[in-house]
Amino acid sequence: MADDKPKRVTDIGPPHYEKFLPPVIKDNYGKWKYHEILKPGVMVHYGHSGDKLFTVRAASPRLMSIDKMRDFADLADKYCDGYLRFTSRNNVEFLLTDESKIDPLIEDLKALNHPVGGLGNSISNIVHTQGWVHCHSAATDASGIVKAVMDEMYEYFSEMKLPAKIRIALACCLNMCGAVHCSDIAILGIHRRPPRIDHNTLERLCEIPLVTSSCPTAAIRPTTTPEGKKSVEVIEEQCMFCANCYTVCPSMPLNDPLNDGVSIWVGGKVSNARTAPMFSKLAIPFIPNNPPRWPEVTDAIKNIVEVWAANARKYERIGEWINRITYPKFFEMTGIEFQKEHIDDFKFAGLTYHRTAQLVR
Amino acid sequence: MADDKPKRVTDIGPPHYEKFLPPVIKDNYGKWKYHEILKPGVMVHYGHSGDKLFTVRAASPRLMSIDKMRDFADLADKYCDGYLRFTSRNNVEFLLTDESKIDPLIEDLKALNHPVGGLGNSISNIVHTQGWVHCHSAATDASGIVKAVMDEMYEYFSEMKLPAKIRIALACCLNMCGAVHCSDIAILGIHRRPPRIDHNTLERLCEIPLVTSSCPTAAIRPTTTPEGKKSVEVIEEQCMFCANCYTVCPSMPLNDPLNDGVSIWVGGKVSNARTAPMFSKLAIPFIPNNPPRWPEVTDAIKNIVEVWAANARKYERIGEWINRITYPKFFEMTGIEFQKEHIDDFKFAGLTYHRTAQLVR
Amino acid sequence: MANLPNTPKLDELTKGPWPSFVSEIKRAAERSDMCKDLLGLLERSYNEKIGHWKHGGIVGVMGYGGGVIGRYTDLPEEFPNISHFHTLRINQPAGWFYTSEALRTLADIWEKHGSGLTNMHGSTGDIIFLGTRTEELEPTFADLTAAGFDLGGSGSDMRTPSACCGKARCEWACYDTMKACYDTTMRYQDELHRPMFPYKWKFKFAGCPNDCVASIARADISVIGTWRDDIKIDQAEVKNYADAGLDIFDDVVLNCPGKCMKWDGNTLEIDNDYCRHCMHCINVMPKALAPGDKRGATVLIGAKAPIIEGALLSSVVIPFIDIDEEYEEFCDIIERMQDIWSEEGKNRERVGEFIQRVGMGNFFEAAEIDLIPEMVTHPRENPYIFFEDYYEEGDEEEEEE
Amino acid sequence: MANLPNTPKLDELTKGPWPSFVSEIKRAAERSDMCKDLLGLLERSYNEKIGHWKHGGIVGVMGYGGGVIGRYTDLPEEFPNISHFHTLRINQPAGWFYTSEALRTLADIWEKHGSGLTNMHGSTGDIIFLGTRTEELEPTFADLTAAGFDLGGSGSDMRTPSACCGKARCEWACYDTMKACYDTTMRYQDELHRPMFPYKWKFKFAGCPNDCVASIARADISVIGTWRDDIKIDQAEVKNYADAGLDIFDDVVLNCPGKCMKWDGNTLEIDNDYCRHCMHCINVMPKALAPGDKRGATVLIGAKAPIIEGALLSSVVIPFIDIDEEYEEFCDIIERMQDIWSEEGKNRERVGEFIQRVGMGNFFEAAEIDLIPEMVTHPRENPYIFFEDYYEEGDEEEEEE
Ligand code: SRM
Ligand code: SRM
Ligand code: SRM
Ligand code: SRM
Ligand code: SF4
Ligand code: SF4
Ligand code: SF4
Ligand code: SF4
Ligand code: SF4
Ligand code: SF4
Ligand code: SF4
Ligand code: SF4
Repeated sequence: MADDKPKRVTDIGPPHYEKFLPPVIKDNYGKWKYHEILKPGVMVHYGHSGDKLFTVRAASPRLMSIDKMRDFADLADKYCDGYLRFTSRNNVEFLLTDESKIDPLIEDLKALNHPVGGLGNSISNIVHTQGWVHCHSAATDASGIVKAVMDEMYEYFSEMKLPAKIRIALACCLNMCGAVHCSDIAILGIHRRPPRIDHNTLERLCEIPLVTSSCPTAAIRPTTTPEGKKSVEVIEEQCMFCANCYTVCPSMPLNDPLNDGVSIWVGGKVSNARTAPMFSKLAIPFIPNNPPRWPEVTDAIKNIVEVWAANARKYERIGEWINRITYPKFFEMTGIEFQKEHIDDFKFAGLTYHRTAQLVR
Repeated sequence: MADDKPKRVTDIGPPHYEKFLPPVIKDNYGKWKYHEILKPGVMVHYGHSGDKLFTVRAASPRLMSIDKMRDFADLADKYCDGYLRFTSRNNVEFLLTDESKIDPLIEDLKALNHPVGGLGNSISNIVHTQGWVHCHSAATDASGIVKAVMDEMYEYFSEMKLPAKIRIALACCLNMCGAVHCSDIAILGIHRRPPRIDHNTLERLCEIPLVTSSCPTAAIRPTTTPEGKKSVEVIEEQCMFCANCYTVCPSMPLNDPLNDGVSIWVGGKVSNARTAPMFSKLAIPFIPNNPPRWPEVTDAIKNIVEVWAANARKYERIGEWINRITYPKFFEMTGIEFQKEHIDDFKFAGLTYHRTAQLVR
Repeated sequence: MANLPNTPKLDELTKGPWPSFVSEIKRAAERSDMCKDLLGLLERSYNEKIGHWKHGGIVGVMGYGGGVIGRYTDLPEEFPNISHFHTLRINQPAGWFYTSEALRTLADIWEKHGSGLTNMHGSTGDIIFLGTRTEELEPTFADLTAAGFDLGGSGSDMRTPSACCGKARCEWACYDTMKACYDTTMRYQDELHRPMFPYKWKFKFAGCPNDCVASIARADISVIGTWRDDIKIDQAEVKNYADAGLDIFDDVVLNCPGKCMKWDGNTLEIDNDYCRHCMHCINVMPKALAPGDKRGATVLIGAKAPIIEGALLSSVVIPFIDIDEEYEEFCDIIERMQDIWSEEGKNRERVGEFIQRVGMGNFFEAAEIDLIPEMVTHPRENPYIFFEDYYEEGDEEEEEE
Repeated sequence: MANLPNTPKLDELTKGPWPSFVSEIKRAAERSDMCKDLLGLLERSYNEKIGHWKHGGIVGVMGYGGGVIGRYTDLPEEFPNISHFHTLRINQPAGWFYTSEALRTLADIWEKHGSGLTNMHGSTGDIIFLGTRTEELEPTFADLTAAGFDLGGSGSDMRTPSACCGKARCEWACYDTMKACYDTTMRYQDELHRPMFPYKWKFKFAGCPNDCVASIARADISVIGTWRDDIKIDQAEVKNYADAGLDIFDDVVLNCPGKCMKWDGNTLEIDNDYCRHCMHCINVMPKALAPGDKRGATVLIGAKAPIIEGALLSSVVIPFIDIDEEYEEFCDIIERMQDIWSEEGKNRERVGEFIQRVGMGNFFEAAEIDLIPEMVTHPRENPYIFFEDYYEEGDEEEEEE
């Protein structure tokens, strides 16, 4: 019993953040005046005090070895008195007070293969998930596609030549741990084959009522196999591959090499700037998995980004641009084929129907 | 049998419209160039030919005696070579070619108590329905409220001093024969008491399975009365008074003097001009019936119109204005109380929740 | 004849500037006992705050399943003259144009057979003859057909189509609304008079996106005129509007939903590729701007009032059709959709609700209509896609089953 | 130690300008057999196009119900070193600030107990230690707590809250996000470590409406900074931006959702009564504009990913609260909502889905939160109103029952 053991430390919570703040931040906490982006990946914040804080933002693969952690620690010691941070999109940021150290730091980062950028009107790092590296649910890999896409999009990370920010996110299954649902471009792993049922283990591993009630389309019914085992069956036409059954029951995997793949979504955003937050919308229903470089995925994304970049107005994020030009133009300009899958048929479907005569030609 | 009788004429359809078109229209059919509003209720259309067609629009109560029909016919003979028409909002329009006849016509119309107006940025006639004059379903009267409101709004019909058009519509029950759901201001008769069941007639007059399935909230269950009659019962908390059960079953009336009344809706539109068509939104959940002049209803409408008129930009219809200023401001500026009833709880409710931090102060 | 009943409440409504329906009933009541009883009944409703009509029974004229609304008071002892008080719906001439002669003919028929009260018009568009007895229905009908009029729709049939005045009196009409309305009415006489559908089936024809018959909100089939070439601009007239005080920038350019206009104080530029054909700029400057020459219509489907799944607006089926020239093709498409709904729609399920139930993609596929992005404002937001095929092991990877 | 496996497919991903996760795994594999097997397994997935992980079992550290994700490969014979490959979620310091020392401490602990692979950070915000055996969990935990770190959330508990850098490095922070995040994390240690809710319960703190932690899309409780007085304007700096080439009219005024700005070429006017606090104008001219001094936050509830009723964004509960000063009140409101959801929510029903099921009005009423128009973008469009009371005959007309 816990009581018998030597006292364990629990519920201490994370270390207090103040321990990790550099003096310039402590001094100017809540007293910053404005900032400027000096060049790709480099910005300066001016305090009301007159103090300056320089930030150098560098890419990270997110999946990092402890060796890389130590490399970063070394760089922080060398240039920033040991202070650094990570961003909400998994970039690493070095916090400097000495402007002259910026360029040497950037050189060192480049030598470590960590490009600097992602600030301002650029493509920042791709928020993503586990994929085949760690998750049982994955319909595709995560880190691999991210690497392939960012290799291709590199110039848009390390320069600031886009009309606005682009936030790309990836989730390897519909659980959407990458919360891709409000991204400028979302890459979403999807299954396309109904669960296959392991009747041998199901009764043992799963609660049948929980399984049947987990299905949003009521596609799952209890059944008894010819051998007399209690199990379930799936009405395949009613399945839309959400995998919620699999989440509650390991005996119903949907993973399938021939039918798993990737869908592409566009036009979401999170910020409240200009327009309210928006969900991403389906652009390409399905692209088969093609490791290691998923060329069809990278091409599709490059195409969307470049058509947008060539046509959008300043500060117009992808969703804002499409809302101005309308979706028919988006499909026309990108050459993406409009298919039945694009038409919503879930519960709010009716509200997506085009209920106005306002149409472009 | 039909075959035995002398041959009846059927399925001839309406008379061909050409019979009723004045020569100036036949000559310029499809060849109009532009129009101008000359003064309230009077406009001129110029043909490419150089011809001019003057229109004088006058109010009508819609519910008209044949005597009034004959009055209109006389006026048409006197001023328009016998040609006139009605509009999609039940106004009457006299079609003239002789500009000098306009003012005398207007005088005659005024003498008959038919004010001229409704063109341009004004309030036109109220589209409405039968009410207590003819319909069994009515939760309020139609013509009476229309008369009371238009008496009050008269100046906005006969002058053009509003920022944009206002279309008001009235329907006396949720069937919405006045199709009020896309009106700048809608007056909607509503019930607030669940159906009362006439167990004596129900089995005879209604099909019980049809009745139970008619209820969108599944509030109706089959039952057998203590006297052994087959009937239904209503779970009152689940009833939202739509009266669909009453439509399919006369033994379930909802009409109730204490609980019937009127709700007010705002911000709908139909045209595709500027913004896409919009549904009207609930402004005031309930005002009791107060015949003959429904003063609370007329006050409420006058208030909304005047707050809008004082604050909207040119061409900004009520819904467009509110979308700019946001609903919290609308409630604040009109002094209308926000209540639980305003919050949607039907199937698309979630989409009406305010899913952004964009808020006015 | 009895005296007019005492109606102090209603009499209040004879005052004021707006024309009074009470005065109309009173006037008709001078020669009609029905109207006297109606006044009495209505005064009673005004006192009791409740209507006094019963659910209609099925009444009508021979061979027709619609066009008459049966109505009976629940106080027949007190108001015997309106113990029956049925309504006839008479199909209006397209665009609601009349001659004085036609109006008098209608008045005469109704004087002979009914209460002498009408609605000009009902909210679907019909001429409404308000109140008569069952035995007068057939004679009224005979006189109407003799005068060239016929009944409109009611029940689960095609309803009386209606149209804006269109080419008759509007420079913006992009197709011949009145002709389309008339032709449609004539083509579907059987559907109009004999209920054969799951529920009502309404058509409205508007000549341009201003939609002066509210078709997008009120018709199962909404036909809205539009154009596909450039907006015509007379720059000199634009300048005249500006000189006359129109703030072209604030009132026009800023209101353009396509954000495709530019005004430099002298010239108005429109990037027509992004024009949404909303009409606003044209509405504001009718002398300077006009729809282009390549005119036609957008066809939309599915509007309805709220009962039972919530109100719907129509949504796009055909983005552009030159309906004046391609009327047969229009009918063909409509009929394909109508057939699927009639066969598979549930009782009292409007086509708009049917489409939502079966899914827009499935519906159009069944009607053999191409799926195009114009049909949706945006593609789906949820990832719950019903892919119809999957590969089986052993399939060629290239080949779907 | 075994050799690195042959991974031609993965090796492709060591090329190119973007930092490579494969290179990271390979580097870690130099000292970790787990990572060698991981490379082999992953190469196999790349060849077979399928993952090789099994559903996790329940593993964890003593007394905690969350913080560890159990993971086992389905090919344990071939890849025995990753037969267990569990993940630890470690609560990050607020704002993700570190010292080099802290990073090295973490690295040392993970070198000792696990694969040496991490995610900096997981998408909820935790430090992720990726891959270890069951028996290493407790020792890792002991070393972590000794170093001042603790586990984050998983399962049906409160999840690790996260915050943007806020006042630490941003001029726009309208409240102290990192403090609010830390205080919340500390206050709810029990809820964070011991699953007690119907489902997960996430908090994110963003300092202004730019929402740099995506709180409105990803947190059940989204706290977004805002202000209530006027935007501060330095007109000279505005002019400088204009002179430097910014098109203030096109790029700022036209993008204002409140349509409340005017620019005459010299002065920028803002009608602050209609400002929606969207941040756009401030974003574009940080040197000239700034949020006002009356700062605080908007609190929203209910965002989540699609499973199962569709994705949700959070919606407004409290339009404005000075959370730095009124933190207790904030917690009190949150706890009232949390209690209702925990008591009445179904298993695996996020609070956003719960609110939709029971109705927003009912939910807030139960939580004793005033109903205000800020909670909805617009009032209902359908007339299906559940009035709660009606008059009975005999009631005074003035009095509801
Ligand atoms: C560091 C970081 C916060 C953190 O605590 O980690 C951050 C920092 C800043 N954000 Fe952000 N944002 C950060 C994630 C976000 C996110 C969240 C996300 O991407 O998941 C958003 C919402 C994105 C969306 O809408 O989908 C976000 C939307 C913004 C915006 C609004 C952009 C817009 O126009 O919609 C601004 C304003 C701007 O850039 O003009 C902004 C501005 C800024 C400023 C300028 C604020 C300041 O004065 O310091 C910071 C640097 C700007 C930059 O990156 O260009 N930040 N910012 C995050 C960096 C992520 C990264 O590595 O790329
Ligand atoms: C006469 C008229 C109202 C008026 O005063 O103008 C009318 C009157 C009735 N309508 Fe209507 N509807 C009338 C236009 C409409 C419209 C407007 C339109 O057509 O543009 C609508 C809304 C649009 C739509 O179709 O959705 C309309 C939506 C309904 C509904 C709800 C239908 C739905 O799908 O939600 C019902 C209920 C029903 O069908 O059972 C209904 C039912 C009825 C009934 C037949 C009530 C009943 O169940 O017996 C009413 C007979 C009243 C009476 O005593 O005469 N009426 N009805 C309109 C027909 C006149 C004409 O033919 O010109
Ligand atoms: C006569 C009529 C058509 C008919 O065949 O009966 C008609 C006639 C004209 N309409 Fe209309 N509209 C008519 C009902 C409508 C309707 C339908 C309705 O109200 O139910 C609408 C849609 C209303 C809505 O959006 O809710 C309608 C929306 C418009 C608009 C767009 C207004 C807007 O800015 O949203 C215009 C353009 C304008 O006025 O600038 C317009 C313009 C016109 C013009 C100027 C067209 C023309 O060149 O002749 C006509 C006279 C304008 C006027 O009334 O100010 N008409 N117009 C209808 C008169 C009804 C009445 O008696 O008041
Ligand atoms: C590790 C992480 C992904 C990552 O690579 O970063 C993750 C990984 C998993 N998530 Fe997640 N989720 C992670 C952040 C998210 C987020 C994003 C967020 O929190 O901002 C979401 C979307 C936002 C939300 O909460 O709705 C998310 C939505 C889900 C869902 C769907 C929840 C829903 O209500 O729709 C599931 C399914 C479930 O709970 O059964 C899920 C389930 C899972 C499980 C536990 C799968 C399972 O059923 O066992 C994954 C374990 C993977 C593994 O092998 O380690 N994960 N998950 C993220 C947590 C790291 C961290 O603590 O920092
Ligand atoms: S998105 Fe799906 S597959 Fe990817 S980590 Fe989350 S639960 Fe696993
Ligand atoms: S994958 Fe989803 S839709 Fe298919 S059976 Fe499982 S729970 Fe049902
Ligand atoms: S709205 Fe209702 S009460 Fe009024 S006429 Fe139509 S069905 Fe009758
Ligand atoms: S009025 Fe509507 S909700 Fe109430 S019982 Fe009847 S059908 Fe059901
Ligand atoms: S809909 Fe268009 S064409 Fe028809 S009357 Fe109205 S403005 Fe003219
Ligand atoms: S018609 Fe409408 S969308 Fe087209 S240019 Fe004119 S205002 Fe813009
Ligand atoms: S959310 Fe606002 S306060 Fe926080 S970092 Fe982003 S811009 Fe700054
Ligand atoms: S913050 Fe946004 S809404 Fe407010 S003035 Fe600036 S741009 Fe307009």
